Amino acid sequence: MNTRALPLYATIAIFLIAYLLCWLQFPNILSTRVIGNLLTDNAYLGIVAVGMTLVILSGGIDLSVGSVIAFSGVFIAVLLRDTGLHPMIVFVLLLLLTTAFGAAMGFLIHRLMMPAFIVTLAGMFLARGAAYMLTIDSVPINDPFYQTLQSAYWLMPGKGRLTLIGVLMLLTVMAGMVIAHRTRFGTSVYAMGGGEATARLMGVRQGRTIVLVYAFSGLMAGLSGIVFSLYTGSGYPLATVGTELTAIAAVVIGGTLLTGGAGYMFGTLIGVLTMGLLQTYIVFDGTLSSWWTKIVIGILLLAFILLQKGLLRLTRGRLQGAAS
Amino acid sequence: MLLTVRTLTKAFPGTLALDGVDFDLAAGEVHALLGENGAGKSTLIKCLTGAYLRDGGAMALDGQPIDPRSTVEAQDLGIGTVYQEVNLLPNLTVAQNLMFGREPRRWGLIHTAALRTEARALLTQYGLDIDVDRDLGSYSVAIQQIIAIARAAALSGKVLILDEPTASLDAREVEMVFDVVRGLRERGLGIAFVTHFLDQVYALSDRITVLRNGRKVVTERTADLGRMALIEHMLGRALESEVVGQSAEGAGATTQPMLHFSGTGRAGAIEPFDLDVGRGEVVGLAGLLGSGRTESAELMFGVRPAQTGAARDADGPLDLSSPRAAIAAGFGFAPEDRKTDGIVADLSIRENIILGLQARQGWAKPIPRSEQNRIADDYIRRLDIRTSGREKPIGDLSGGNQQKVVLARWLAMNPRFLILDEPTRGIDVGAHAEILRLIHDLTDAGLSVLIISSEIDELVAVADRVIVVRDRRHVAELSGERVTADQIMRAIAATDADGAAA
Amino acid sequence: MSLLRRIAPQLVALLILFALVSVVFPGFLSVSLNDGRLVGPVIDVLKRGAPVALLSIGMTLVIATRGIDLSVGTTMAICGAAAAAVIAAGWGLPAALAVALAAGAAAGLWNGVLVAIVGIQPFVATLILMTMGRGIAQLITEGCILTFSDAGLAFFGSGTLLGLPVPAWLWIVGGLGVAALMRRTALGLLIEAIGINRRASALAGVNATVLVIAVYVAAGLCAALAGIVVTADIRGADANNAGLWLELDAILAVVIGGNSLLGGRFSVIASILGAMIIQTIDTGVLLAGFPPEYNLVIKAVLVLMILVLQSPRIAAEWRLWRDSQRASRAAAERRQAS
Amino acid sequence: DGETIGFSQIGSESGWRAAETTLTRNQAEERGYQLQFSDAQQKQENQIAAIRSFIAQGVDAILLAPVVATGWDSVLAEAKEAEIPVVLLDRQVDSSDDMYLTAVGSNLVHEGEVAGQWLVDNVGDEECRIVELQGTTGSSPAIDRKTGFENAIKDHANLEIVRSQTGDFTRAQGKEVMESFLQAENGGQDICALYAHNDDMAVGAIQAIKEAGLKPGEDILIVSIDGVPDIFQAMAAGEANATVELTPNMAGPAFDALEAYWADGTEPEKFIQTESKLYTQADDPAGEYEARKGLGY
Ligand SMILES: Nc1ncnc2c1ncn2[C@@H]1O[C@H](COP(=O)(O)OP(=O)(O)OP(=O)(O)O)[C@@H](O)[C@H]1O
Ligand SMILES: Nc1ncnc2c1ncn2[C@@H]1O[C@H](COP(=O)(O)OP(=O)(O)OP(=O)(O)O)[C@@H](O)[C@H]1O
Ligand SMILES: [Mg+2]
Ligand SMILES: [Mg+2]
Repeated sequence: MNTRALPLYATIAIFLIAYLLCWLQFPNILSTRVIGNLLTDNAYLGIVAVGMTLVILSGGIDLSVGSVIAFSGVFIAVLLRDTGLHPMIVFVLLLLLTTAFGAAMGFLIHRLMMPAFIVTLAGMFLARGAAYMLTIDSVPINDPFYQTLQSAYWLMPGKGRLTLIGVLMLLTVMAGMVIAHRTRFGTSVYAMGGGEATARLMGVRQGRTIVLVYAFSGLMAGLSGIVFSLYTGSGYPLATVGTELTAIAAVVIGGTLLTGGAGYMFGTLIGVLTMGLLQTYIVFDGTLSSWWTKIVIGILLLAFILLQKGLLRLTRGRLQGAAS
Repeated sequence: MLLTVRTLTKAFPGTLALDGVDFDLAAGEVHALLGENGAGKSTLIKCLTGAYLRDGGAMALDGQPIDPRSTVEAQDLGIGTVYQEVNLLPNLTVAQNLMFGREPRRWGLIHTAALRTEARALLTQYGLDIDVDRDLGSYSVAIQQIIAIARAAALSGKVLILDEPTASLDAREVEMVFDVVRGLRERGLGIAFVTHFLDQVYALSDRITVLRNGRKVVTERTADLGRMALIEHMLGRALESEVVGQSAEGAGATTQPMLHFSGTGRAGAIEPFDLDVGRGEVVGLAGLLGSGRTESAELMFGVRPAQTGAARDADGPLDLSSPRAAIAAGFGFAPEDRKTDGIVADLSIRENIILGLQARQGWAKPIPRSEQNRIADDYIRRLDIRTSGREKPIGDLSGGNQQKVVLARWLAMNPRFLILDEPTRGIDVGAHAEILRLIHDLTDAGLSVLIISSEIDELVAVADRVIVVRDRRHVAELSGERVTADQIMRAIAATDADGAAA
Repeated sequence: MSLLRRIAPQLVALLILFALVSVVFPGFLSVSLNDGRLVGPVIDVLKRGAPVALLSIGMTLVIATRGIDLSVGTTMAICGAAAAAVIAAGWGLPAALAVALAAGAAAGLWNGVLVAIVGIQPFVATLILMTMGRGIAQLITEGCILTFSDAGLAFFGSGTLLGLPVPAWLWIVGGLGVAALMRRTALGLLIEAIGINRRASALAGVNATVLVIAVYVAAGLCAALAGIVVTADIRGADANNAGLWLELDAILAVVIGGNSLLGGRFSVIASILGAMIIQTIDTGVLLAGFPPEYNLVIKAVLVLMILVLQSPRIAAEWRLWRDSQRASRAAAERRQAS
Repeated sequence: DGETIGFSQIGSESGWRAAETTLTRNQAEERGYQLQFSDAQQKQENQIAAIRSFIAQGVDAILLAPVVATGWDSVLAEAKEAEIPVVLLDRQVDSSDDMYLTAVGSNLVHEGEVAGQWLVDNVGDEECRIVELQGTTGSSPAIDRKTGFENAIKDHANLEIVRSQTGDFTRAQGKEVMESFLQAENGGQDICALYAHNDDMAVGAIQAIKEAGLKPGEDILIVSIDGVPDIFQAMAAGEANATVELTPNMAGPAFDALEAYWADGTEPEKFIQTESKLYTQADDPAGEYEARKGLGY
């Protein structure tokens, strides 16, 4: 067995156990309704986390995504309100814009050797500021095509809905898996995360890889912005504050190392679903005050990470014991 | 000529690393590139492959001028390289490392099955049968080194450059690498080869180029260049005495016991062993790669605390549960992987040398700056560390000089028991002799040393007693007359049955 | 002298900003003495910049060990709430300060243990407290603003000492004190060594675990001071908003101060200057009277420009170019001579 | 009786919000409902997810304090489909009004107008330079309260907003921004009145004014919105002039409407507007402070 996949297995195991525990307390939580909700409600998070995973694998970080999602929503809403463009055209424009924005950040990071944390922090201010400059109001989207997309879902048995955006999220994760694990670009990303100097000597086209990684993250943030605007049917410049941190937490829970170079795309999906499960559990419980909600989320996060660490240590020890 | 380099110049802040160097490489030759630590060998190679941008000079491959601006371009030109320090990526699998950048693809995606087979096929040429789907980092330095060579050789259509490829290999593996290099020479490749082992130079190379202080001193056919002449070219002076076969006299019997380890062991790392070390004694640990020598040292220094056994000296039991505890007990440990475990790259030479001293004194009692300068200058002089000054970041030193600084850190702490894991790896002949002489001086003053080395000659030269480690067990002990290369070799190679008899 | 060279970029950036703000708000540099206390926009910068400046002191140390502390903002809220609660309970000022500092130290200890002993990555470990901490602070205040009227505690927010606002004194004295502590003892060297290569430092006998915990505790203490300042300033503990997103400003200050996020070499003084740069931008934007929609964009653009100008690449390329020029000239001369 | 009611609250960003939560809990307890409380931490996505979870759990009714006006169509439709009545609290949404049972709240624009009107009535014909502390940029109270205030003063040329910045609804920012206003307006000499989008910012600004050596309430008139206890204390001390109350008891009317609906299917009015009552120094601020102290503000 390859020890590099252990964090992934640990993550999956803990997710399943957690789900089981929730189910014991609230049998309703296993309904297709909740499962459908889990996918739909976390679709935007899952998509943006795919981009974040790649960034983190490369040894970087992207703090701008939350703001970019908000910007995307506002951009779409304002354009649909003020111009007669078809939503699909607006989508394309938006994705071009956010991809270019990501690429520009990647360029700064590479060319000026500035830390990603700071460049994307400035990007975070910039994107939200740009959203404000478009409008400070929340803008509804009333396009008929939008309504079609929003109401596209497959009714699962048990009244659960498998929505378009939920499916889109799953597809994005699959695409992410292919890119990360099955392309030369993906291998380069892992290489960068393993050590920049070494990667360069091994022949990674460093500049290209960094720019592409952040461009990809920008693309995913844009896509996530589209999904978010489908989800809420509006654009709001104050939306998704702090989503970058949630996404990072999901990626880390999914077993990806923040230092880069190790992790799996699939783990990120589990990480996102875990965050969703956490949220659902707290709503189902319904007795926590505002402050206890925060404290409990923190405690559960910690418990999760400790469990993961413990499980890893245990299996590693086992394996080593067996080997010698 | 396959590859020609003319008046190559490269400067770093404060150093002129290459100063108008000429270098030629013919097809079908092995060309040894020699010189002291810091002479500029690695820099020359990095300029060749575009890892550094040169300041001046011209290069041509097959008569065509080339100007690689990145290592990728060099690879595309058919120049494969194994660099001195940076090897491969520990977080990728062996197969990914081997095939990086030229993975077999199907429908635009990496064809994993083919990747695996090709990688395995490559490695069998080197007699290595390992799981190529495991992370490279889970293998020993030696195996990683062979994988790096395999990768570079596969990449090199025309030129293969090896910067100290054999530094962490033992005799058997060195021979394996040489076979491959000879094979590539047959196929008409030009091979440039850096090493500090003169035996290997004579065993393998056709021509020699010597660098000194960033300038080319001589290029000569190996057959025409005697060993002593070569050393003189490298050092710019004659070596007073090359430490070869100068066995330690007056061994064992007279030393008074100082340390006593009994039943020290750890599951999965090394089986419990007993070891006595006398005052002023040099104990050598010999064994193949991965036999458990480093593990033995780590247990003794508390890097990984021992699970069983105890250590004691004349005054009673010793606490060796952590490096700090071991240091408090008067131990010192120069680890084998200087890059990750030894140097603190951005700190200056001075700071690196006094780091251990300062840590022992505690943060509240800073060593006065004048004292720091004195200590640093003293060791720079005594170990002949080649640098433009004590304030230079250690990361900018050449590999061998970094090793000397790490040694200096421990010597400055004046320990009573010093563990040296491959202390002379990557160190040039001159400094090599210097360090071995230093060990002699120190032991005369009462210091005890445990030395781990893959160079059996080196062990024979300095050790009073040699412990042979095999399969994570201490299997034999040789002392006095029996410390000879032959005996050690035999003990290492013995199977378990006759190992017990030895 | 070397200190001056180290902080020169920050000083220059600050001066340029002063000039810029003076253009949009001409009275920016005017300072007057008003019954024993200095008043003027610049004095406001010194005072308003105090929380971020204080945070950046601790953050510099944490970052020097290759860590990061995202929880300082919420730690501020906890400590402020604790101080206000103690005052409200009538235990008096010394107890309030002691409890607030103890709470900050405890928060730092929690982070430090998670990072140094449990081995959780700093970003994640402190993210946990960042999430949880605000809940803890709200638990203390029960979600409302816990007001108090104790003049002693308020002194830390709006008092004046020798003409300068007390918050300014806090960071000036704190910053110089910590900087001196780092450089007069071996702490600075040991922290840098850990940040550059923790494994090698530990093998050389540096007590890395204890030191790493210590820097997080220091960050917690700085956050406690900052929390006391903001609580004292509004005479009330606002658990919901105190210190919100200030951790990002503090990290930004450290980076503007020219410190590497990868750990190692650090300068506390430069970080503090970074904090002042950020505050000058903030105050300048307020004084200029642009519509608030533009605040973020202006800040982002200015910060980016400062960072680009300071970027190591630009400096390195210039140095490389200069050195290679020198070298080739020297080589040419030598060749001519021989 | 014993109905389960899901309550999706925005978060706990202010004392007013905490009071609303407390009152809702108290009301539910009094009436014997089981309240499923969910704190969305200022995020619409969390609110939507919470409502979906409520639906999945099969609650009997949902209370929603929406963080923003837009974007509720699909989740409200889902609730409607599941035949769960939704009552909106304190803020409106832009969905069509057959998607929810009713909305309880005040008219945010109206609040701004009441505040503006007070200033118009009290300044008379004198020249008055006003500074404004806005709420969080982009939030609907900030936008509407600004609009309402501007409506009220637009016909009075002597009233002019000279500076307007966001104070993020917080006391600390209110103080900091007010300090810069004072600096920019000749040490505050040129400012005649302050309009703050909430009381917290006003309380912060009052401190700034005092520290600048001016008398809040006299040198600078202060009018704000919400009616939290601390502003009544300031009014009692003569440091604030007027506030427009926004009652945190939204749940009471909401539960009344729900009970009527459950009893005989009575459709309530689509908007149950709470009173936006103006309080001035003449309205026994000390007494009002005492009355509000224990409500969890
Ligand atoms: N990145 C760098 N920055 C500054 N100086 C450097 C750098 N790399 C090398 N040098 C300097 O250039 C000189 C040549 O170093 P180089 O690594 O080429 O030596 P070498 O011959 O490979 O030595 P060794 O045998 O020890 O590996 C040394 O003085 C070294 O200090
Ligand atoms: N042939 C091998 N196959 C797989 N793993 C190996 C092999 N050789 C060594 N290793 C691994 O590499 C690690 C290094 O072993 P260790 O440090 O004990 O070697 P050593 O005797 O000190 O040799 P050296 O220091 O010369 O590398 C061990 O964890 C071991 O499991
Ligand atoms: Mg070298
Ligand atoms: Mg070893």
